[in-house]
Amino acid sequence: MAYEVVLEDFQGPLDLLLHLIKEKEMDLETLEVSVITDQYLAYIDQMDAQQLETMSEYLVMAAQLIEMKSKMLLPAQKVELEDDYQEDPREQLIKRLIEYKKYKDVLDEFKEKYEQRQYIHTKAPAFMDEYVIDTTEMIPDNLEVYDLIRAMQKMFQRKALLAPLESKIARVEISIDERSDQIRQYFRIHKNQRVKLEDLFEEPTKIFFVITFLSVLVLVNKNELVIEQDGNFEDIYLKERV
Amino acid sequence: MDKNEILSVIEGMLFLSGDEGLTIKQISSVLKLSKKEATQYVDELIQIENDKTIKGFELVNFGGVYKFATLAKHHEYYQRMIEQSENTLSNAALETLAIIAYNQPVTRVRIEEIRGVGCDAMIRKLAAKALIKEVGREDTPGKPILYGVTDEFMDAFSLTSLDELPELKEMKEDFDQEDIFNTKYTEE
Amino acid sequence: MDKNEILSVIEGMLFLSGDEGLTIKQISSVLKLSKKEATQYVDELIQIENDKTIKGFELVNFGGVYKFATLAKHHEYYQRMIEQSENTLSNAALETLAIIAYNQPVTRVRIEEIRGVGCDAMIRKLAAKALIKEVGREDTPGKPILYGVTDEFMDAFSLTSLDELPELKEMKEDFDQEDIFNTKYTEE
Repeated sequence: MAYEVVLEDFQGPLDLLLHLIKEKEMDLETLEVSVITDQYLAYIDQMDAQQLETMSEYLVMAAQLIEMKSKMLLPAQKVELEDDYQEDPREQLIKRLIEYKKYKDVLDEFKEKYEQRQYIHTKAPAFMDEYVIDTTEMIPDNLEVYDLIRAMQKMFQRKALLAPLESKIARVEISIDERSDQIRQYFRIHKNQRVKLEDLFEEPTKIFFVITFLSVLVLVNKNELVIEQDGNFEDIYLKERV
Repeated sequence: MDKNEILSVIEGMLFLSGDEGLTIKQISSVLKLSKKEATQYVDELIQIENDKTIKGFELVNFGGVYKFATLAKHHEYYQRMIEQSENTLSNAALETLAIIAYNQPVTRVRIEEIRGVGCDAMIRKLAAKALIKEVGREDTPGKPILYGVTDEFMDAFSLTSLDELPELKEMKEDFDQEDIFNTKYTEE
Repeated sequence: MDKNEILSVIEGMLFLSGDEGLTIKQISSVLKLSKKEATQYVDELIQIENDKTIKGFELVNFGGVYKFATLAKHHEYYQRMIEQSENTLSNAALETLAIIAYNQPVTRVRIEEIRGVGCDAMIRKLAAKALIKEVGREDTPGKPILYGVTDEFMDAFSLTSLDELPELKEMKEDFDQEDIFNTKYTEE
């Protein structure tokens, strides 16, 4: 159980250490290695042995802590002597924790900026391939792989943007027979009414336009519908032949 | 929501829909308005956009599809904008290149399917730059041309192998917790 | 061409360019203006777009790239028309990104040092998401790759410049000095 907790809650051994220090209400700078080490090991203990492979970083830190703890048990004199020449491992760890905490502290603000951005949207660039007249053989010399990746990411975003609209604009292949039936149904609802031709073209896809137009011609041809126009360039109306 | 807010949201929706545009039906369904109300708002918006002092684009109605479109009189600048980008590759060009690199050998139709737009001019342009080339014909009716990337492409992007491109899976995946666990600690 | 025309053309250009956006350099070269003039016009346009009564979108600047974007307050309506590809960044991803943003150019080893965990998979993933990229090689044995954040990063975090990143609280690292020990690790 605890293993899951550790992995989900912590981003690594430093994160876990910061958590323990906070939990013990310890000063980061006067870190009591022995206390923290015991706590840390208690956490590690609860981890699932099968997952230990993925826990290597936690184990390395555990080893360092144990080493530190044991060193601190040595006579103080010796520690002092070493101090003159090399950094106390404890201070080194504290330094790392302080540095790590610096980033940890801004993370919420960082995350908020990211989340805020999710609420504003941009549109895909206008389709301007038609303007492309350039046929030079020059290849730009400032290209990087990043450019390709970025273009792909933009495309994925664009696809996400268009997907719902596209699905609303039913892409189903509709036959003239089916569309004719829909139009008959439409006139059953609008009995004895004159209906503007354009009202039938409710889905703005080319295929839908074509199928609808052909269906109207078929229905007129079968004498089911009549086309009316009050004058040149006036609206075109359809109505059922009675 | 007051009228100005409704008009603002409609403006934003039309903006987002870009080249695709929106029908009255779509607008009314998002804003939960009747078609009649939606039509009135859109008509008013057309008027407002039309009366702007600074007008880079206007609201047009093509066969029941409303969309913003730039003005014909500014055409030369937009033309120039595209031309200016010739010493870099446009996003559309890069996108097409990436699709070819990931899917080669690939037909134009397949590329268009993925991009969702026609690519005829773009493919000619990329071929002229020798970034892509014909690598064969597909064994299907019509024997469509298959395209692939060239050595010049590899050179231009400093690639020694296409394996250096990130996996498509990685590009699409979300950073969900689950995945992080599987990848974070599995180091070399 | 009078000022309103120039502003109109800039508006149209920005509209066409969509999420790719435009830099001052691109705008100035299309309109044959100096960069300074172009900046003034763009600033003025930002003001004008900002003051509109009907405002479905506004002009933003992410990392020096200008683009139109809708307003956060209308988000719920747009959500109904676009598929919300719930973009979430895991804490691990955020942490890695933050370290790169504050330290760039930076090697993987340095990032791992700070985080205390391996970051190979995470770095590949962030690169595949176009949020970071290779920006060079460090001049040390092994010539390790240096990473930096991208335009996409600036956009993803709505940053005009890296100066807008939250300030890191500097703690003195000299432990021989007494006063260091006063700072307590407490929850904010």
